[in-house]
Amino acid sequence: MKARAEALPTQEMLINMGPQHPSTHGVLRVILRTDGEVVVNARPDVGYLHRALEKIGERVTYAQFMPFTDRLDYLASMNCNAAWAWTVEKLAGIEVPERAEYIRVIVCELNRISSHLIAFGSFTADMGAFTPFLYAIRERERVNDLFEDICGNRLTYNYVRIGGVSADLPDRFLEKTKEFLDYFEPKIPEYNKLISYNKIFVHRLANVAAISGGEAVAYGLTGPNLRGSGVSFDLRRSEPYSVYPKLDFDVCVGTGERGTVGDCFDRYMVRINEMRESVKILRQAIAQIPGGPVMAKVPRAFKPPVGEVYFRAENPRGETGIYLISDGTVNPYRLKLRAPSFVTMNIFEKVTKGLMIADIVAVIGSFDIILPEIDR
Amino acid sequence: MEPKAIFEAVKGKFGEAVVELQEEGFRPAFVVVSPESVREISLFLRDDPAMKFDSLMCLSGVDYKDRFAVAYHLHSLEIGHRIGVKAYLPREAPSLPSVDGVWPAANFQEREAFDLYGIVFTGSCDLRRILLPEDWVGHPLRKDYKYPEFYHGIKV
Amino acid sequence: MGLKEYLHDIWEAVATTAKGMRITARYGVDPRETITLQYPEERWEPSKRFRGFLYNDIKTCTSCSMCVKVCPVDCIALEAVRGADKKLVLVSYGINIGRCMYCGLCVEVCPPKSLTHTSGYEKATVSRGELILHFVTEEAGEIKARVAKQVAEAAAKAEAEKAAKEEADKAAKAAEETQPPDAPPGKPRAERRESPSTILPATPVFAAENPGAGDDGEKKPAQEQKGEPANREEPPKEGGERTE
Amino acid sequence: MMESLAVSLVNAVPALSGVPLWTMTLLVMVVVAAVVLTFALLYAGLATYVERKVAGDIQARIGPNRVGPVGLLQFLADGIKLLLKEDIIPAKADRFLFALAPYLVFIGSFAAFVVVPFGVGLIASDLNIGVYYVMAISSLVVVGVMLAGWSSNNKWALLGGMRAAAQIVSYEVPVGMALLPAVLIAGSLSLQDIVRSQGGLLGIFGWNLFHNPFTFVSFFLYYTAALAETNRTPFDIPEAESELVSGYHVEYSGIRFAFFFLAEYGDMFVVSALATACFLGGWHVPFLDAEALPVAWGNLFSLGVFLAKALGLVLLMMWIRWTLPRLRVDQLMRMSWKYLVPITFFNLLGVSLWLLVFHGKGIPAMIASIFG
Repeated sequence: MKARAEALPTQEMLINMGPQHPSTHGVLRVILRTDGEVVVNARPDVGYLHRALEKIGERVTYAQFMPFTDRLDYLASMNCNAAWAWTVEKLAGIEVPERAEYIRVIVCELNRISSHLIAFGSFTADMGAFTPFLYAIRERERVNDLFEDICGNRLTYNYVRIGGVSADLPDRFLEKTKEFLDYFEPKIPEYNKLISYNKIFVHRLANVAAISGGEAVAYGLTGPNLRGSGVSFDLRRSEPYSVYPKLDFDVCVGTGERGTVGDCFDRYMVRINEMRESVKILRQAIAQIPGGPVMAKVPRAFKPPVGEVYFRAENPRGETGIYLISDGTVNPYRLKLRAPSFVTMNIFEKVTKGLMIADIVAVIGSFDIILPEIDR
Repeated sequence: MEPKAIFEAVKGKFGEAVVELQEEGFRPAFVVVSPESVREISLFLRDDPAMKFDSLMCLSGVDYKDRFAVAYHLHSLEIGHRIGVKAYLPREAPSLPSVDGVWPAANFQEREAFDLYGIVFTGSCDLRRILLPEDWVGHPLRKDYKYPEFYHGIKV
Repeated sequence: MGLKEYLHDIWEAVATTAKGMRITARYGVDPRETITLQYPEERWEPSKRFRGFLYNDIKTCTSCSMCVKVCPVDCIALEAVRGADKKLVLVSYGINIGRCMYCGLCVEVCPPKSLTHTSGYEKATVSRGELILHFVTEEAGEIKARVAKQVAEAAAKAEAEKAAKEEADKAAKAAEETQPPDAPPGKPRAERRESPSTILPATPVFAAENPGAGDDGEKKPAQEQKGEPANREEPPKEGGERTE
Repeated sequence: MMESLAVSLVNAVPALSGVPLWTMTLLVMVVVAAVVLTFALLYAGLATYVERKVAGDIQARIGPNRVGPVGLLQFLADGIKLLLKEDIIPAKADRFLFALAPYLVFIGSFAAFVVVPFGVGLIASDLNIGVYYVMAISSLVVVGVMLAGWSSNNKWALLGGMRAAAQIVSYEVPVGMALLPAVLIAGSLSLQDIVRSQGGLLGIFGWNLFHNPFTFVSFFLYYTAALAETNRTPFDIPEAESELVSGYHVEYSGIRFAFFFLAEYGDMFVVSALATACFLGGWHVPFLDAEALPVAWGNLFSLGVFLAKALGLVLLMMWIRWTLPRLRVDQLMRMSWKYLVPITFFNLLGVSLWLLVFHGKGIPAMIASIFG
């Protein structure tokens, strides 16, 4: 036996997964060391999309940085826009009209739906089922239509302004949103029927890369990834900002319904359920939205007071934190973007040990990372 | 727990290592500590039953022109309070102990601070450049950074 | 693993597959579910606020260069000279739509609302130079020459007027006691206040960075160039070379 | 058979009587081969079109509709494009094997068309070991796939090739065992005999599918296992574009890639044709005996029936592909060895016992005998 093992020595294979790979959600590069199909080590190599957003931030004005936040997480531009606005408002102590806050919440939740749709769609495409992806895109297209009505663009919205929003809601916007919600809500059970509880799909995800709650917190996972591990923590609830305290919704957590708590399936299901919660929030916000102005008085040459502020908002991918230092000039002095996907990649190497190559794809998909946010 | 109380508690435990409390204009407030004691204070903040800062939200390097700083934003899921910890470093050879053993989440962000500011985190499990290429010269987020003209013969 | 579980597994696999296939079949046979637009023939109606290519109505543009200042990516180049009536005369106005990110900040900030988003979104070019939209059709040199001429004329006129006025003043002084001086009728106010020394030569007042140079990488701090009455030379147009 | 065809040709056209018989036989062989190949290529081309159309319909899109009427000529455009493309061989690839692999795959897939019983008399060669021949020759595909994976000198391709080898070797077993019930019932390995054994007055109940509960299950088992053998979703792990980029043919382009592509569709048809012949009564259709019709009409009619059934199964494959996600490689193996192999074996045993106990009579036949 020994002689045979020497005659046929095995060796580990080093594979570059990415930066050009269909399932790395962009230009992520994973350096895989595999023993056949089994992954010995998967080390993520990020930075291929580094655009120095933080450096740019130091050289443009506060208002000018708004379009750049669109490019932070392009699938959830509204959320990033709003996070930036909230940060600066917190720093400068600007009081925002209530209508503007409601509009922000409405667009943020719509964007959360569209972002989760992409997460759902691309994840199923990674798992080999391409059809749900196109269904998800179809629904997202309607959200894009709404956003086009409201701000004129379909991807990089640049709608929120420091002190409010750039324009009031267009005619019939709320009715159209309601129509979309009525159309969209029955689609979620359909997705579940089509793919979520499909035997193959469940088998691919259940018990894969399970992360315990404590581990998730220690590694700084946030958003759906943290809640997938069974930790009920949602910034909209735990550290409420904007008008979220007035809105009633449930925090979705992973329950381990098909495997262990915190596995890929739980993370996936949290997103599916969160779309439902967003629909709930939207319905309430539409019912509650008051009239009034949508923009506070903000001087054109806006100079916030000297100070440091850290604000975090619950974005579709987790906690987008902005650490902003102002030196009293028109430009931010230092701007640190704490991107959820970036921090999430930290745990990647740890959870992928011993999985198979196909599971790597599942893990990347279940974390719902987005590369412009990782690399900034 | 209020920042003041946290500051008092940390001050009581570590004495000289805790420099000051930055409260006015800082949200959240910062407990300024000496860089050498960052790891011990972090462990205390994580493990003390009254603190329980189990989550490191954000770790950032800052260039204050005359000196560097590393800012830690901590949050406790259990208790629900927040605090900032800041350590000022000299501009020459900035270095301080790594906290990735305390909060594993720190690793990537420490690498980022190392990459963009050149702050060395001693005892880190894996301190390499992260966003920039391995052979990049300089640390771009420093205020005195000079843009290179060429990178491997390619005009930047 | 018991037999029951084993059979249940098989049953579940078959049942969930059948469920999924029923849904795909429904979409497959229902023609109403098709959502594709046959693009060149069918188009969707861009909404009213659609942020398409920028358009500057140069008739109403006041050359205030607010758009240049606010643009985060410096894609707008504006050149204006001080005209005879002290108003700025637009010499050239270019927008590099290859660089523009359609954020709409410039449109929001435009005081006379001359800069607008059109609903245009279709453009394909073979060279980068064609991506720069020019809104002033006249040659920059011609405008400059014309304006310089006007300015010179105005200056000469003003000089003549001044001389005339001085003479008139002299005459007025002589007749001061009898009659208070009146403003000369029919003269525009601007000209009245004008003094020859304040007339600027016909040089560019605002010359933003050439938007064609796409690969100068770093972004210049916005306020450095703001309102700088720079006499900057026009940098060579990189993108434009290939068009010729 | 070719010889008899040649003889009848000589008899029909006296002018040819001077030509030696072997020349005629060879000529007939070449013509028949050309006809089968033309059919196979035409089918494969149209199948790619149908696949895309089906995908479009299912995904709420339209699919190709610009080239020719309703996009029917799309496959020609694609084919021309692939032909005109640069033939790239990676610098460090094993050039000979790299060039050889697509042909092996293509041959393996299309040689199986020879024994497909298209109609009453429409079979290129009615081999007496037809079923075994199909299984043997379609296994040639795996050699090509492995060679493609190995010779590309690409790790993704190598993984794809390895997966393909493991998969096809595993799934040969259930495929073979799932087909055997039909062979047992007919008592012959010739596909034409198997089809003939399913005729009679019982209509669709004469088909092996309804012969007894075991054959009913057998059909689905065969179909599932065969799906895996053709590397179709949900068993397409050798190419798995979201994991292995494109698997074994990642380095192929142009016409070589087209060969892989055509072979896949050829495989799909062979598998469906085999299922049709063994379980769905081949070219039989209720209440109309094609063999009783005049030769020309009978052949045409049976060809239509057979194609309708087989292409229906191909369509089902496409439908499945656009619905299901993909299994992981270990789950795929587990499925074969833990589920398919034991169940097919059990089935085979059941069918054998059934035949022994009921003297070869199926349930419909027994019911029919009760009612006289």
